[in-house]
Amino acid sequence: MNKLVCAAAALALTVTVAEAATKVGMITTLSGGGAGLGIDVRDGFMLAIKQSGRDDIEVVIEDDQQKPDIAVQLSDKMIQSEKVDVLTGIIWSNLAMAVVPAATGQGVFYLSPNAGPSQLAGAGCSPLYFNVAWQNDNLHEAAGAWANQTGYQNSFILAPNYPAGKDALTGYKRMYEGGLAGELYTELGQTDYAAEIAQIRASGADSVFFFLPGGMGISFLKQYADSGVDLPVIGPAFSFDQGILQAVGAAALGVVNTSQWSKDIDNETNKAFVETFQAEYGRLPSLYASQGFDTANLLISALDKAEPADKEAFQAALEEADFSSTRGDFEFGPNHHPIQDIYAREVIQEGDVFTNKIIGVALEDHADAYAADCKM
Amino acid sequence: MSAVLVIEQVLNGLQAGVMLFLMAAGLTLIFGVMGLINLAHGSLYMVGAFAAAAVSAATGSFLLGLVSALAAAALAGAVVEMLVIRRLYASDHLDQVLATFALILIFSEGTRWLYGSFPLYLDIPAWLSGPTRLPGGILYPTYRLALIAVGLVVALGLWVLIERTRLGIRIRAGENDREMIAALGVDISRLYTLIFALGAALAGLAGALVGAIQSVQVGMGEPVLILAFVVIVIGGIGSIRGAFVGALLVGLTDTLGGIFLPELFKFFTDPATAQSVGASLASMSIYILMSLVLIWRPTGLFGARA
Amino acid sequence: MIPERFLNALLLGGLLGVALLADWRDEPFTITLATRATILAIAATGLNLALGLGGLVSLGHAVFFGLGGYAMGILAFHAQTYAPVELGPLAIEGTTSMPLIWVTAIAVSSLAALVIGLLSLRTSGVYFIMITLAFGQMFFYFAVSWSAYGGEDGLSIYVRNGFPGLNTLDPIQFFSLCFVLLCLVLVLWSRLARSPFGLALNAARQVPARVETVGLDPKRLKLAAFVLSGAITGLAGALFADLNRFVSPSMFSWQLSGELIVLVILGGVARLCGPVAGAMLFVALEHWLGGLTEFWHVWLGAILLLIVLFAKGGLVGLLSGRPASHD
Amino acid sequence: MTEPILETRGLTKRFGALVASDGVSIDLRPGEIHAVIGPNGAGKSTLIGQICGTVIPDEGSVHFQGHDVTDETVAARAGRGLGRTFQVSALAMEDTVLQNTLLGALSASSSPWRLWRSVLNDRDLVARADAALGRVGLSDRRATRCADLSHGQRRQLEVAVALTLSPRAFVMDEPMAGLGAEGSKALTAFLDGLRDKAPILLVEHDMDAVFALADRISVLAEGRILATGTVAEIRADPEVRTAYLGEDA
Repeated sequence: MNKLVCAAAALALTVTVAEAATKVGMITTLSGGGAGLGIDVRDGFMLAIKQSGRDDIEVVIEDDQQKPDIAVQLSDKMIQSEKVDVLTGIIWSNLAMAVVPAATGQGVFYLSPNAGPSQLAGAGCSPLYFNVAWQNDNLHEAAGAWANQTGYQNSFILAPNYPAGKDALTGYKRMYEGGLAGELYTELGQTDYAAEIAQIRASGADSVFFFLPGGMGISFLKQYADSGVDLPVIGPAFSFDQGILQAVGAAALGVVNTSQWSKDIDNETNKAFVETFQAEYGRLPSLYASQGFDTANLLISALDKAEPADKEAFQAALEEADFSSTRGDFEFGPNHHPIQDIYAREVIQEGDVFTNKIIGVALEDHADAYAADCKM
Repeated sequence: MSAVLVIEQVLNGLQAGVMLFLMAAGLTLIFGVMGLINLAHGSLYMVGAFAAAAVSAATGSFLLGLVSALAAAALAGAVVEMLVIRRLYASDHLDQVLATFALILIFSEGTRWLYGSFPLYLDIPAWLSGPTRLPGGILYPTYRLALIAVGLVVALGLWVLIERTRLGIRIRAGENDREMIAALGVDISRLYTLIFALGAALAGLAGALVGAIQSVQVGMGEPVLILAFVVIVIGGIGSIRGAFVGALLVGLTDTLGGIFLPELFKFFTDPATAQSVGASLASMSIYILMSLVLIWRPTGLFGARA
Repeated sequence: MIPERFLNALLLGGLLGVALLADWRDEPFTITLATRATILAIAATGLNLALGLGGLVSLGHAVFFGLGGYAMGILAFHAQTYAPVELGPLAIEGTTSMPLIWVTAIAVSSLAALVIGLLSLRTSGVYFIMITLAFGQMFFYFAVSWSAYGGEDGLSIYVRNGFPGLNTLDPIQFFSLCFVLLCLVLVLWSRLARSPFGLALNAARQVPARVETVGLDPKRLKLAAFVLSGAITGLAGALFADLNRFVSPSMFSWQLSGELIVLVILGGVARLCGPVAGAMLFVALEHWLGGLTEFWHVWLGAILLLIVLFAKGGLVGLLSGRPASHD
Repeated sequence: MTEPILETRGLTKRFGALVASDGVSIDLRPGEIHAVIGPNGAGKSTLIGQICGTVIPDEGSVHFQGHDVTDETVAARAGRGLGRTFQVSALAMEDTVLQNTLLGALSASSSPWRLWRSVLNDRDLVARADAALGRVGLSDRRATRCADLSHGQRRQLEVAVALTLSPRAFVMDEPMAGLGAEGSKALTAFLDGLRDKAPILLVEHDMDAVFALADRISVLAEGRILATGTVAEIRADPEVRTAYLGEDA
């Protein structure tokens, strides 16, 4: 795609843009146990739309109940009945795998505010699919890199026994150069980690890496803090996110986690985002909220240049990523996945509130490992 | 694998078992006396955890939280019994399954309506935090030891209640013969409400106790509910003793299976495969245990012979 | 009050009418909803055979639904990747032909139903409910950790499988296919209910001792019903996977087993069109309430509760004015 | 003496400390009605259970038409022509009288594994069921739901279902129970005519019926056979009078 075509397309479209409203379909999780993540993405997204002051963007929001079949049904509805131009919102990789290939196959753009399964970054990539958050492995890779920087030699690593869990451990090991004291797969949805903690205690490890999203992470951290095992812990941001950090409480203090976003990233966009989000919703924004916010701003930046109906032009506009991200520098790699810095954060207490503070950069301008497999 | 690790894992299994027993005892009592399958028992567990978290956060006292968990779950149980459950005693299991399934939906989404979608904070009190050194040099979390103690005390209390008190006599009579107990002049509907509230309170207590080391969130009751059903089915429905044995069996199988199965498979295959296959088999282990028990004894270990 | 025979015609006609109207008004999503209701009705009719006629409260019917789904997923996946399914010395080519997939789904789920039924029928009552639940959980956890076919993530099939002479990607054509299958399954169900087998099964549900003393084995009758039931639910699973072009372990989840029971009771246990009514109502509620409020589960729960407490015999019982034929 | 159709040899069954059957040997010969009487708890139900296959004896054996059927299932014994009626009616209450009768007919005449053809379209089957209903006098109620029948009619239906099997021997568990005087009389007359078709092992409390019908009587007490003999012999037996009739010798 060259600049000339792009400019021509943009010119051609200025004629029709006046009355054509863009329809965005958001399929996200708003009920059940995982609703917190979807609500954050939605709120971040809608905040950006509101701030843009644009009234030509219509967002249709539906609850997928964290069920793949419902998500597929909703995407069919949005594509066939609502005739949306752009889809977004899915939180979970398995739901994304159910929806995205079919959606892009039907010629609809998909902007992912959270899930980044490896298939969609590699062989299954699509020109219409953009990931605004991360490829699933990224934060785990950063954790591995940070472990090297800190000088850990003997990590104990654990994750749930499902594909994202396996990806997590693979991601960590991809960057991590030390030895492994142990490697465990736990049951999905497990709530008691006493047995695993006992194994960690007995393993002689010098550090622990874990990926346990949602309630699993809360349980693990509380039990770990109480166990008397005091090895340093490192994990991806998902278990230390603003939404659930309050439920973990003091048990999380001092834990290092890797994230592409933090509320103390020093740039104007981020400062304004944190402030306005708090003013609008009365709570601190989370990682997911920032991803929703960035996704909406990317969309708006592309809409300024092209119409989704002109697929090539719109794709080019999205590829430029010409928006100011809460993360600072942001650009897309050849497979439409972010190239970005990933930070190491530490959990701290500010008054009554538990939150994160950046302590360093784990990986700079990091892209994912699958880009080479992507042929678009 | 050292002896210390094995002992620690056995303690973990025990602790998981006694907490399961608190859930299963109420469930089996309600089934034994009223003949009711209560799928909403997990919701009462959740109610207990949420009440404890809310009150602990407001007052700063864990014990007050526990008391309010008991009270809130008992109250919720009594109200649900009077509004809905008592209309189901005469129905068949199918209607009970559907009605209490509907109650799960109402409880879960209702709680989310009240408390939002984010997990609540509930932590163990300072005086129970940290590990204790056991004989043999085993470091074990004090709170988990306390859980084991509480579970055993409640089990003993239940035994005394049922074997030694007037209420217990009525409960046992109710299990055997409803008409006889009505003939004795006992107000049967009050007795049923009481038993249901008792079962609910036990579930609420379990929710609050376990909530302190896990995540207090909507939907937390359902996995426990399934486990509790596995427990009472293994033990024999209606039998408190069966629930106790079943709970310990399930607790130990679940804990030890997760640890030893992958180790076992390492003798046969490479570590990665062993880890993965072992973990899969471990998550199926209690269900395999349950079907084996039922195939061997179709009414559970201590169930009445059909 | 409406005679049940007329009500059945009304229900099926209504379902067909909704889809045709939606096609005429170019609302493909409504057709998708109608297709979903149709497929769920097939699955629930399968369950209604075990549950309604045989009195077998299975909280594990998601096993067959899931097996049907995975039969489709695995065959289509191998067709997609041009690698045969390796079964020891045997190598089976993948396929995208619906009839072949259906046959496989039916075969696999009947086989599973035979084994599960043989073991589970040693128990009865609540124990039966729970042992079927246990089998469901085993399949669920197995599917979650079976990474060859996506594990928890599931399997996406990018193109709907084909049926000779039809364009299955056209919503109304796929709907028609499912609708015809539903009608066939309903005919089968009603023939079964009136056949000697149905008579014996019905008696085996009510008085097993009597059935034995006339020289029949009630367990064998129930087992046969369970296998047939599993086969039908398995077929529905294959269709459901094709509707979504996706399979995942959630098709094995106990919630899905619960939902199937809900469909049957909602519509009316042991009524020919009970599952159809149940599925239509359920899909409509899910869609309509879901659009109204984020907390729609509360209202769904309340409606279910009211139906159990005050409308014995389900929707069909309520409308036909004939209370529960049995409970 | 003709060969017995049904015979038990030394049946013994213990439930814990209780000996419910203590070496019970009893036989049923062609053409006779053999009544078994005894006080409550004497072990009559356990005996019937062992004969029909619902209770497995600890010792002893059951022979039917010359075959040792001790290890056979209820269904297998029924298949050999052992017709049973229940003390508490075991009928499909939601179904009609005809449907209940058809159940017996279909297992006797054809396979229950026919899945497609409507049972009501099978003329042979329906004729067979109707014949049985006719014999017990229930023809006019064939479309009535079983739950709506009177107690006496249910007893008649029990017999009708057994009849459809064309059994080689009947085992009847208190068929007169709960019938009024009229009903008992009618059923007594009916059973009287039935013995030529197949002999009946009759467990019954109604002494008028027993004395009117029985060719032989066995008295069961505490699991043991006290005496077996004709009506007159039993009436005269002092041991029986003490143990069962509660009279002073």
